[in-house]
Parts: sequence; structure tokens; C-alpha cells
Amino acid sequence: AQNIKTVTLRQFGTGVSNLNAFADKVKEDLGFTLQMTALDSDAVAQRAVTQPKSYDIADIEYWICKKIFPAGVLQPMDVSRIRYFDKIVPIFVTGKLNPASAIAQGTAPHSVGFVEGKDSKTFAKQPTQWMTLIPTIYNADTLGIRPDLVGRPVTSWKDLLDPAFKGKASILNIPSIGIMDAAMVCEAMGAVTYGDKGNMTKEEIDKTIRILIEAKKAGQFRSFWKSFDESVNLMASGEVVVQSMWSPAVAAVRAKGIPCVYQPLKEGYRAWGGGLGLAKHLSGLELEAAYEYINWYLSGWAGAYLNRQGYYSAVLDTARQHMSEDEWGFWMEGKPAQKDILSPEGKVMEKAGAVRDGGSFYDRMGAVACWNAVMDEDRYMVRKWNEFIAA
Amino acid sequence: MIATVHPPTGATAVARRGRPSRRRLRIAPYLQAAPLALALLVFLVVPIATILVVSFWDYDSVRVIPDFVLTNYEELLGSAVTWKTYLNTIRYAALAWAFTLPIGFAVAYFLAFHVRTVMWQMVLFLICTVPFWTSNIIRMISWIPFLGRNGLLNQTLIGLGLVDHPLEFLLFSDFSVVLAFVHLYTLFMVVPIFNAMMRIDRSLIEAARDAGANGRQILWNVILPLTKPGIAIGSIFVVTLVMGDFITVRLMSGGQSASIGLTIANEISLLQYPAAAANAVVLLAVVMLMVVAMLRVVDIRKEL
Amino acid sequence: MRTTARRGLSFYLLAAVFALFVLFLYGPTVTIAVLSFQGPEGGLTFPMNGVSTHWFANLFERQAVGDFGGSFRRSLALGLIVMVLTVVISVSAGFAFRRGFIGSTALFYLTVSSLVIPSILVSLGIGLLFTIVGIEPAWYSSALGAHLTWTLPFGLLIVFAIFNRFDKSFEEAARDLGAGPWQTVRHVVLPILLPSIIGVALFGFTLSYDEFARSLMTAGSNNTLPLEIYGMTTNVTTPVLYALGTLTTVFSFLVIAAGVGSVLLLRRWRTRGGRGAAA
Amino acid sequence: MRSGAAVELIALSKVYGRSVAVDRINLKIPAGSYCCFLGPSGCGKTSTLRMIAGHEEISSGDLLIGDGVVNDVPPARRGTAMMFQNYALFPHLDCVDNVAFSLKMRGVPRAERRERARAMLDTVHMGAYAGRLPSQLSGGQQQRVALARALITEPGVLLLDEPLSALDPFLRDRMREELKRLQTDLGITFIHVTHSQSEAMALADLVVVMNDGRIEQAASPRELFNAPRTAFVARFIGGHNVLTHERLGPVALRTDRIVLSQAAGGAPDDARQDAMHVEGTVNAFEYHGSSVQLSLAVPGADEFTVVMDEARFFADPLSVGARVRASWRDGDLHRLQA
Amino acid sequence: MRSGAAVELIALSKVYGRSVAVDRINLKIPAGSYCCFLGPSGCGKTSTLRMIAGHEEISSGDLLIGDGVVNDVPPARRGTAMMFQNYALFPHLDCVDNVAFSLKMRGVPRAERRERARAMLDTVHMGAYAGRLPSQLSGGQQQRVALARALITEPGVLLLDEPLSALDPFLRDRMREELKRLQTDLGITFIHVTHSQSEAMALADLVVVMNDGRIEQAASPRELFNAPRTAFVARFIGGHNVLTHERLGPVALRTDRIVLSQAAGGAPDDARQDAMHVEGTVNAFEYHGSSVQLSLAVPGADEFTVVMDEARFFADPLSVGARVRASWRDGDLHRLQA
Ligand SMILES: Nc1ncnc2c1ncn2[C@@H]1O[C@H](COP(=O)(O)OP(=O)(O)OP(=O)(O)O)[C@@H](O)[C@H]1O
Ligand SMILES: Nc1ncnc2c1ncn2[C@@H]1O[C@H](COP(=O)(O)OP(=O)(O)OP(=O)(O)O)[C@@H](O)[C@H]1O
Ligand SMILES: [Mg+2]
Ligand SMILES: [Mg+2]
Repeated sequence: AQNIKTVTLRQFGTGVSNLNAFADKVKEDLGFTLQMTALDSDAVAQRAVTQPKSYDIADIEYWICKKIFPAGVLQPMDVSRIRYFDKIVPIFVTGKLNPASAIAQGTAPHSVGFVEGKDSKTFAKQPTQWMTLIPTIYNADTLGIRPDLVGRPVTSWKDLLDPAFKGKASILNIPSIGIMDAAMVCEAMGAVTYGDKGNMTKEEIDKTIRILIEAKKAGQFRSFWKSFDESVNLMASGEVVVQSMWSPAVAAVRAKGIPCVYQPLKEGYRAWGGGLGLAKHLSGLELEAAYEYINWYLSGWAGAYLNRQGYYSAVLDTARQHMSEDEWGFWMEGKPAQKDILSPEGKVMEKAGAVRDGGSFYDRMGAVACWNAVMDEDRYMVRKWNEFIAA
Repeated sequence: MIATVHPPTGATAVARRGRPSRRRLRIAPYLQAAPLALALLVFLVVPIATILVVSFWDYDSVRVIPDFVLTNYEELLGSAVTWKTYLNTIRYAALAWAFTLPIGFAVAYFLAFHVRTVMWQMVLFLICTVPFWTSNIIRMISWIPFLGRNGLLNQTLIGLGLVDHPLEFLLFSDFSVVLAFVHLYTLFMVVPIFNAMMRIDRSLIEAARDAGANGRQILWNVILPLTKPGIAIGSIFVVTLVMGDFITVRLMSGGQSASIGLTIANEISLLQYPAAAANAVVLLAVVMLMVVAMLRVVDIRKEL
Repeated sequence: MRTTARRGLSFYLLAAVFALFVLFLYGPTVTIAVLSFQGPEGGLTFPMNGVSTHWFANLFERQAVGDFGGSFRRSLALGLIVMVLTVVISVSAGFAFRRGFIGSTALFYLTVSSLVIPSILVSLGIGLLFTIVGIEPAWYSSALGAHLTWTLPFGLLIVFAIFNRFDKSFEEAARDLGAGPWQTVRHVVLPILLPSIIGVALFGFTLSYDEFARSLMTAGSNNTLPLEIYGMTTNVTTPVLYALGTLTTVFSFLVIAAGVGSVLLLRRWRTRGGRGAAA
Repeated sequence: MRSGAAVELIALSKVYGRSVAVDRINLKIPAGSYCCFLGPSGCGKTSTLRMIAGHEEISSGDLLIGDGVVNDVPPARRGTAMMFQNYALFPHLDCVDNVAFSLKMRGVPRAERRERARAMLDTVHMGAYAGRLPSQLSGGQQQRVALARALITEPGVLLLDEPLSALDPFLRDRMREELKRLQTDLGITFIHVTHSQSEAMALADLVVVMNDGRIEQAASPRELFNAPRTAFVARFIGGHNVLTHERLGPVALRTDRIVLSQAAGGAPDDARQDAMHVEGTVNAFEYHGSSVQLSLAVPGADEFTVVMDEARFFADPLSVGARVRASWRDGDLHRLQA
Repeated sequence: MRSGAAVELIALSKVYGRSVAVDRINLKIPAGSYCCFLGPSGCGKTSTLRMIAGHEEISSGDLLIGDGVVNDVPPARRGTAMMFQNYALFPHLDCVDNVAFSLKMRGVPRAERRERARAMLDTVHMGAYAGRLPSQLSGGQQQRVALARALITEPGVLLLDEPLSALDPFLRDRMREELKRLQTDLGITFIHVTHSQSEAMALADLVVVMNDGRIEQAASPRELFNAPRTAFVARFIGGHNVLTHERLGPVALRTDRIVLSQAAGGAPDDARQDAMHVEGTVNAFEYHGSSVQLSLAVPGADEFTVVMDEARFFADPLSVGARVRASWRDGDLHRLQA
């Protein structure tokens, strides 16, 4: 008979969470082999849809899930087999961080988190027995700035298009995400009012893009970035002083000894989240192993690892057990660090006394203005975005 | 007489032995060409045909839907962006050509006419190819520390007191894109021109000098006309490579410029395959037209 | 004394142009080489933050993400397969073209178009085809094919050039001396062409080894090295990338040196073999 | 060693596409003879030779070597061997291996075939160069190796396509003698293509003059020179003036059979008249060492050449423009086919 | 048209690296003469010609054309024009433009230069091909165009490097005559490099025989043939046997001045003896049309050749192996420099 230790699961996703350290730990804890392939986010979506047999587990973002799941390449998971289902942060279940909070705009994870039944491809409005993705990692993004070079406080998304930063600004060139940042900017400027930034009308798209094009023609942007390293290099080299950014990228800049701040803004954050999905073809022993893996993922070691990188994990309680008080305080509660804060690899990330930008978990995740999204007018939006790039 | 000359036996003799002998040899070339034909059929003709077919399909955000619609072409050709992007791409091709041609010509000229031994020509040529063994992508990202605002070049210029502000146009601009093209593709210009120059009979140059031509006149009246086929082939290389490029434009313009290749790559990454396919068909047509135009100058088969 | 032998002004001007050109070509390569010796705290850009071989060592350690070793092995294997196929197919086709056959012109122009069709279209086409037919793309199938559409035209053009300079009377002489078709190829044609064939092989290998655009949609679930490097640029921000660049350059250098060396050795061996027998 | 084989061509033709390179030629070359194909460029000499060798397909007609039709026999089994114009020595093999090549193809063991090759190299005086590569040999040496390589197959017929044209004139004369000696010694049939009439004359037992794909005349050198059949042959082999005789029609007159004397004056005679002399003016003369060649402008003939002994000429030299009378004996006129 | 210029070489040398190609040669070529450089391959003919043309640097010595030293004058201003061995016609220009090339370089307006080029093409009988590209012409036609191109600059000296060697023998004779005619008509100096002695003899007023970078003899063809200075010259120009005479030392004996008769028998005479005859065996003979050349094996001489009239030979033919006596008159012996 087949032993679970002989199983090999193939996982792919972006480099953000497809860490070899996880594979090692899985081998150690669970005994089976996990193969990790890291791709850029475009390739992830592509691979997920076009080569469903080439992976067993997909590590994808929720907004991508909105596109992919209806294609029928993934199978939903039975929540009764997820040990820590009840402890998953409620954003992914009900959409509300706490019962009082409002649901943010965009493709909120809970809205694509469940389907009606085992073989259904339509998303359920309410939580059901069948979950599409098990959340792994999420964060709230904002603008990154070079405090030494901006010369004045940055408080609003609209500062991205402030002529003061002409030739020194940058924006993310992944249409679905970039448009959200742009919408945050336009809304802050008061130039456009959106019904739902996560699901714009053609008119709203037109207006947003027009503003971007004007800015581009005026020479506002130094560059666009598409990959992690580009954003780091732009910031570190001083080519750009303000740009939409990802949290670990800020950490990477700071690790080089260059001041960089992940600046909380009054309009709030743009959030994103990723999760693990199971390939349709998984069954039998491999399916067993996959559930084991997911339960392991939520059981704390992985969560702690992710939290230490500046992301957030899905089940906070278990992660806390794998972190020191000081770490928990620094990363999750917004407290000043007592000792040096180390990265998972053991490098010093922050000196003692540092405080995390944006404060505590609740300050950040509670101030999400919108989620990365896929719009109904997706195709139109992409065309217009390309116009912007080509302008 | 030791020889007998038979009278010609007339046309019947010709007719008598009309059968072809050694038929076995006749299939051999087909067998030998078959692998090439097969490889190109499977990996070129059929895929291009697939592109053509798919360009008429419909799609939604994740899937392609077999169909016959013209919307892909309508959206493509009806959009001002397309035209702008084509113009921009052609502009890049023209710029890249305008720089690679004189540089390539000068380098080829130096190698062909000033370097005297074949050994040295080989050595210098190999020296030129060494940088190409570094991964393209890594080579491109390494321009950033060199050309950036605080890069090596700007620091040197400021250090020398030549400028007082860092030069911004060095990076993430058309300048840097064209620079990278020149860097990547000049060698494609050098090789065919060098090849053409090496085939110029040296006595032609002496004959021209004998006829009183000075260096410039020799260049213009003898070398240039005879190098034309090489120039045409090099130009075909450079132009087609630039027309299809996407990675250089993206990395070196900081994503700020568009090219057709980049648009296609974007559409691919957004799973909009039919749109990408329609774009590809148009690009293919444009490139082929350009190549055919350039081929009027030269018969490639003669140039080998 | 007037002279055609003496260097004129144009020589110095062109030599300067050539030197600048070489400098320009080497700029990035040298930048990479220098930056790959960054100290452990150094970044992707200047200034240097100490000097060390840390990043070379780091290259051989397990990375946080990705798999250099695997992708390198795949690229190597792919390069070698492409190399062998390119040599075999283009030399064989070279024979066919020399003999002449119906449709040779069409096939020739098809081959040339393979050279001028933008890489991304080939990538897209093959990717689409495999998806539609329902075959998993993989480096050893679809990517191999995509690479061949790039290496075969080059290979064929080189083989054409070789054969145009290859005297048909060698083959006739062999036939005259009783060699069969295969013996002719084995004992006469291939030995004479061997140095050039090594050239085709090297060309095929290097073109494939560094091919990015054509692998993009065709490599399937396992990355080749250029794809891996591209993937790395999206999340690795340390000079380990440059270390990789430097090492791949050195590796390519060794491959080429081995190729050129074997040609030289072959020539030397033949000459010496000749002398040895005379003695 | 095998002795020479006879070769017979029966209505042999070679057609390339639409153009007829060799047009139904008939010829019998006796065993053991030295046959030269002579003719202007493009007349079909090489095509004929290559059909005999088996390197070119026969378009129509029959080819007999020895006493069998060999149209479909592969080159190596025809009992012929070919020496190529550029020698086609294998550049990657040294002399011994070049010569031993055909033995190797036949599976003769290494030691034996090398020994036989060495012996063959000795017969062409190349034993001392056995270990050299072709590129290390001079033209004449290469040619000997090529000869050795062809002869080791013990052919009945040796085919040579312009074997001497790549050599300089000095060497050419030396190799010409050696070829002739070798053919005499071995007794095999040589078929040798050339477009030099002096080469053909000097070497051949049988000269085949070709023109435009057809044989104009096949005869011994002496017969050819003394009795050219057509005006083409007379002109091509040189040494003849072609005149139009009133009674005989076209005739050939050997340039060294003419005596010059002072012009008689009076009305000029016409060469077409049934006279044995003609008057004209000296147009040019060329010094040829032992003889001098004069070109005369003579009414009724495009060219009129007189060759006379140098000593005789300089005893009473003529200058350009001098009027002279050229006379000959009736028996020196040779009637040509119209 | 400019008339011929004299050319003088004074201790002219050419050194390539360490090897001396031309070794301090002195020569005076009179204006308007036809001079041929003759010698074996590698003797320095081309190097000398290219120094005169200005395409090769002069290593030492002086070169005078007309009456000035031109060592440092660029090719186009030496008053020389060169016709290259392979003609070096510009493949991308038609005949008119090829010929008009030097006028274009001098800035002559298009209409005028084309007209002059056409006129020049007419003088070489190529007017009908004015619009063709070189690749559409035969070898002889190309040569005429090359000639026209060289002549349009109205040079005082025309330099020709083996102008006839690329032509087939038939054409070679025709072009030879034309070259001579042209030189006579134009009156300019021709310097012509060849390694064919018959070409040099037929064309030249002055033959310069070179060997190993030095001039062996510079003389008129007749003087050369009748009074070769050295054994090398006697052998190279052909038509001579070189013997060692007991009293005179090395002597040359013309091969056509020997009479053959029945061998007298008895002890064989030795060629070195002070005799006017020698006995030997017939080794081989070659038919040359109007004459027959016999090789005799004679004691004391490597080669001994006799040329006799064909008719005389065939009147009483000798076969290989026959013993004969060869005799000559004392006056036919020509003493050579040791
Ligand atoms: N492979 C070929 N295809 C077409 N025509 C050919 C081919 N080979 C020869 N010919 C033509 O056939 C005719 C005879 O050619 P061949 O080579 O037999 O002449 P040749 O007498 O050997 O001439 P040469 O003295 O120049 O070598 C020529 O008109 C030539 O152009
Ligand atoms: N560019 C050169 N470099 C070195 N040596 C040369 C060069 N050109 C000629 N030589 C040498 O100089 C000598 C004379 O050469 P040159 O070409 O003048 O001879 P040639 O008499 O014209 O011979 P050929 O009849 O073969 O043309 C030869 O030994 C040759 O090898
Ligand atoms: Mg021929
Ligand atoms: Mg020469």
C-alpha cells in the first residue's frame, strides 16, 4: 500500500510565499515532499488556468481566484476537514474584521471564498461547507516613501500625483492592481467618485485613466514597476521617492540601511490576500496529503514565519504560539521592539526600539479601503490601462 | 584510323533509353529534408496557423471560447493605442537601425579592412561575442546601476564637473531603450556586413585607387555598393528583432513605453489569448512586409 | 615613402570606434562581474559595500525561493538536445538542398521566415497549440520545438555556407574509389566538415541556453535557467543574481573555449598526425 | 595489374534541362590507348568524361566498357578511375591514407592497405612524402598522389579532366611526359580532357575534337594535323590557314608550308583564284624563338598566317607594311568538308 | 593622347618581413616599348609590378617614371594604369560606368564621362556591350573592358599582371595580338608580367627574365633566344639543351639545330667531349604538329631534346629505343655564364 511519505505535491505561486523553507519543514513534520515553483504573478494566473495538470496546489491571490475558479481547474475544500477553520481571521469568512467593521470595496476575499457545492463553480454569497482557497497570507498595501528625500510629510494617496514629486514617482504596472492604486489616488484628489472601486464603470475607468495619462505626460512618473526587485531598486537607488509598494519591499530597502517608510495614509489601505487551492485532479492519498498540508499550514509555524516577514497569517492564535512576545508585540500590536527584530533567516531587520509603520494588525487591516479586484469591465479596463502605458 | 565514328542514329536513339536510372537516390533528399520540414511544420506553421485561428475566437477573463468573431481585430484596429504603439515600435526599430548600421558598419570595416590576419579577426570577433554569454536579462538589469540617477555614469559626470545635476534621461527613457537595443543587436549587423566585406576582392580597391579615388570615394563608390547585401541582411535581423521585442522595452523604459511585443506579452499574461493572437497576426504581417521590402535588395541564397 | 602598408588616420579613428564599441559591450558584463563581489550587506547597485565572494557561496546554498540547480540542469540538457538536433537536422537538410528537391525553395523561405518571426509569436503559437490540443507544455517538448525554430535556421544558413564552399568532387572521388553513400559521408564529408559542424553545435547550444522569449510560454511547469533568472528578478534583490550572471558567463566561456579548443586540437592533431607518419 | 579496357560510346547524349551538352556521339576507344578529348570551352568534354566515369547520368545512348553496357553500373564497379581537375585529395588524410582510401572502403586490413599504398606512392616517386597532408604538397606533388590514388584500384580506364591546367607551364611539361610514360608502362586506357591542342597532340594516340556537343573528328594527331576534316578542326588545332578555293571549296593550308618572296607587283591576285600564290601586306609578326609568325593582309581571307624559320626570316627581314608574295605547292592544299 | 613614359628601376628592393622578394634590381625600360617580365612562380614579378604601380611600398631603391622619382607619389598620379590579373571590374557597375570610374573620381560631369567611356569602349570593340554588367560578359570581353578602363586615364605606362592567364588558349592567342596592336597604335609603354615564355617572346620588345628576386637577363626576344646569358635563361625560355662543354664550360644548343643520323656504333661518345656530335637512344617523342620533339638519353646530359620537322621525321621515323647520332655545327653552340 502507498504510504503518505511517498507522496509528492507540486505547489506553485509567487515568490512571496513559495518558500523552500516551507518545503523543508513539511518534509520534516509531515514526511512527504513538497515541490515549490516560484513564478511572477502573471505567470501564476496563466499557469493556473492553462496547465491545470502541472500542479497539485495553487498558491494564488483571491482576485485571481475570481477568474480562475470558474474555469473549473480547482476543487473546493471541505471545511469540516480544516482543523483550524473556526480560527481563521473573519475577513476571509464574513468579510468583517470584527462584527462592526464595514466590508471594503473590491474583490473582498470572502466574496470568492466559498462555492455552493462540491462541484459548483459559482461563488456563494454566504459561507458554505465548501471553501475555494485557504487563506495563507495577506496584507494592506500603501505608498512607500523615502522620508529623507520627500521633504515633507506624505499623508494622502493623492500625494503620488503631487507635482512636487515630478519625475520621482512610480506606480505598479499590473493593470488589475495598478488601477486600484490609481483609484485610491483619484478618489483622494476628489477628481472621481466611484460607486465601487473594485468594480468600476466604463466612465469611471475612462476618467481615472485620463488623469493618469495627464500625469504621465506631465512627467510625473520616473518608471513603472512590475516586479518586486524593480520596486526595491527604484526606491533604494533614489530614482523614485514615492511609489505604491509592497511591505517586504520596504523591508528590503531598509535592510540595505536606506531609510524607507511604509506610509499609512488617511484614505486607508489597499489590501490583498492569497490562499492555497487544490487542483481538480487531486484525489486519494494525494488529496489526503494536501489536507494534511493545509492543516499544517494553519497550525502556526508557517503563520509565524510569514508574520515575521511583515505579512499577516490566517490563523493568528496558532502563529502567536510560535513567536516571542517581543515579536508579536512588534509585528502584530504595533509596540516598539524590545530587542532587535530578526528575519526568519536570522538577519537583523529592525533595531530595538523600532515601531512598525502603520501600527497594529487591527489598525492596518481595519483600515482597508479596498481589495485587489477583478472588475466586470476587466477587458475594457485592461485596454484602457494599455493606452495609459502607451501614451 | 584507330577509331570508328558511327553515324548518328537519329532521334530514336534518344527515345530508346528514356528511363531514369538510380531512382534510389531520388528519394534521399526528401528523407534528408524531412526532419527540417517536420520540425518547422509542427513548431512553426501549425502554431502560426493556431494563432490565426485563435485570433478569431472569443474570450472572457479566464478562458478562450472557440467562435468566429471579428471583435479582436475591431478592438485592435479601432483603437488609437494600437496605432500609437505600432508607430512607437517602428520608431524604435528605425532608431535602433539608425544606430546599429553606422556602428556595425564601422566595426565591420575595421575588422575586414584594417585587421590584417585572419587570426586577429577571429580573436577580435570573439572578444565582441563574450558579453553575449551573460544572460540577457541580467545584463539588462545591470544597466540600472550604471545609468541611474545615482549610477556610475552620473557620478562620474558629476565628479568630473561636466554636469551639476544627474542626467535623468539616461535611464527609463527612449534613450536607454535604444541604447539597450544597440547593445544587444549591433553584432547582428556586424556579422553580415563583415561577411560581405570579406568577399570584396581586394584588387577592386586597388583598381579604384589606381583610378584616382581617394579613401572616401572608395568607400562610397566601391565598398558601400558591394556591402549592400550584408547591410540588408543585418537590417532584417535588427528590424525584426526590435519589432518583436518586449523585454528590453519593458525593463529599459521602466514600463513607460509600449511596443507591440510588450502589448502582446501583456495580453498573454492577462490570459487574453485571442486579443494577443490578433495582435500577433497583424505584427506578423507588418514584419513580413518589412522583410520582403528589404529582401528586394538582396538574394539571401547568394550571400552565403 | 608612401605606403599602403602604413596605418592611416582612418585606422586610428576606426580602432578607437572599435575600442569604444568593445568597451560599450563589456560595460554591463563588467558591472555585473564587479557587483557580484559585493559584501554580504551589499545590494544590486553601487556603491560597493565591501568585497567578498559571499554571493558565489550563497549561490550554491539553498535559496529562499526557486531552484537554480534544477533549472540549470534543465537548460543544460535542453541546450545539449537542441545542439544535437540542430546539427543532425540542419546537416541532413544541407545534403538535401545540395541535391535539390521539389519544394526546396519553399522550405528555404519557410526556414528564413522562422528566423524573422518574432520570438514571442512562436512562443504564443506553440503555447496555444499545446493548450488547445491538451498536451502539457514541457521544456523537453514544446520548449525544445520553440528553440529549434530559432536554432535550425541559423544552423541551416551556416551549413549552406559550408556546403557552398565544399567541393562536390570530394564526394565524387570517394564514390569513384568505391565508397558507398554512407561511407562517403562517414569517411569523407563529415571529417572534412567537422570543424564547421562543431561551430554549428556551439551556436545551437548557446542560442538555446540563453533563450528567454521562446521559452516563456513553452517551458511548462519546470523553469529553464533564463526563466528562473527572470522569476528571480521578481523577488530576489541580492547580488546573488549577479553572481549567477558571472558564473553563467564563465560557464559559456568554458563551453566556447572547449569548442574552439577542440577545433584547434583537431587541426593540430591532423597536422601532427601527418608529420608523425612521415617521420 | 589489370590491362586496359576498350570504351565505346553509342549515340551517347547528355541533356541538362533543355540544353543538349552532348549530342548522340559515337566513338570507339581501343584498349590501352591514350585518348584526348579536345575542344573549346563548353563543348561537352567534361560531360562526356563524367558519363564515362558514372558521375553523371546518361540521358540516352549506351556506354560500353570492356564488353558490357555499364550505363547503370556504379562508378566504382566500372573499372574506371577518375583523376579530378583539382585532384580532390581528401584534406584530412595524409598521402598514404588518401591512396589507401579505396582499399579501406573494400575492407582491406590497415597494415596491408598502407603497405600497398606506400608501394603505389613509390611508383609515382612520392614515397618520401607519404606522411604529408595534401595542403603540405605542391601542385605537382598533389597531382602524383591523385594519380596514385586513382591507380591503386587497378582500373582498366583512367579518366583525367584537365589534369595539367592547374600547373605552371614549367611543371606542366614535366608532368605531361610523366603521364605519357605511365600510360605506356601500365598499358591501361587513358581518357584525358584538355583544351590545349599542343597537349592533345603531344600525348594522344587518338584525339577527339569536339564542338558544340558533337565530335568533329576523331583521329591520330598526325592525321588530324595533316588531314583536318573540317574548317573548325583546322582552325582549332592551329597551324593552318583556312581558305576558300574556287574549285575545291574550303581548303586548309599549313602555315609552315608557305614560301614568301618579293611581291611581283601588278594587279593583286585573289586567294580564291585557282592559284598557288597570293600577294599581300605584312600586318604584324610575332617572334616565337625558333620561328617567326607573320600575319598577312590578303584579299579574300580574314586571316593569313605564315610561319618561317627564324634564321631565314632574319636573313632578309620584312617589316610591317611590306608587300610580299606567298606561294605554296598544290599538294599542300588540303580539302575540307564544307 | 599622352605618349609613353620611360621607367627606370634603380637598386629597387622589396622585402616582406625577412624574405627578400625583389633584390636590388636595376632596369631601364624605354618609353613606348613593350616590356615583359618573365620568370618562374615566386620570382618577384608581381612585387616589382606592384611597386611600379604604387600598390606596394618600395623597401629601398628608387623608381623613376618619366623623369621624376615617384617613390612617394600615389598610384593615380604616377601616370601609370594597372590592369589586374582577374580584371577587378566593379561588379555593381556596367561597362560604361566601369570605364568612366576614374573620370567620375575626378569630377567629370556625368554626360561627358559617359560619352568618353563609350568612345573608349568602341576602341576596344566593346561598344555593343556598354550596358552589361561584368558578370554578363565572357572572360575576353571582361578583359577588353578592363583595358578600356585602364586606358581612359591616358596613362604613359600600362601595367598588366598576367593579363592572359585566365583565358582559354584560343582566346589567349587572339587577345595577345590585340594587346600588341594596341600598344603599337597608342605608343605607350606596356609592362606585362607573365610566366609563359612564348607570350613574352611574341609580345615584347624587351624581355626581363627574373629568378629569385634578381634579373637574370634583360634583352630583346631574339637576343634572349640566340644568346641566353645563363643556363637558367636557356632552360627557362625553352628550345635549348644545356650541355657542359669541356673547353667552353656550360653551353646552350638549340634543339632545332641538331641533325639526327644513324648511330655509328663503337664506344659511345660523351657530350662533354669537344665533339660536334653525340650518340644516344630515343627515349620518347612528342608530336607537335609541324614538328616532332624527341627526347634522347645521352651520356653526360640529364635531358637532351631534338626538334625536327614533322615531314622529315615521318619520312624515316624513329621508334623509342633506336640508337641515333645527334650532330650540330660548332657555331650553334652558345657559351653561357657559369
Ligand atoms: N550541371 C549542369 N547543368 C546545366 N548545364 C550544364 C551542367 N554542366 C554542364 N552544363 C552545360 O553543358 C555544356 C557542356 O559542358 P561541359 O562541362 O561538358 O563542357 P566542357 O567541354 O568540359 O567545357 P570546359 O572546357 O569549359 O570545361 C555547357 O554548355 C555547360 O554550360
Ligand atoms: N604580401 C606578401 N607577404 C609576404 N610575402 C610575399 C607577399 N607577396 C609576395 N610575397 C613573397 O614574395 C615572393 C615574390 O612574390 P611575387 O608575387 O612577386 O612573385 P611572382 O613572380 O609574381 O609569382 P607568381 O608567378 O606566382 O605570381 C614570393 O616568395 C612570395 O611568397
Ligand atoms: Mg570541362
Ligand atoms: Mg604574380
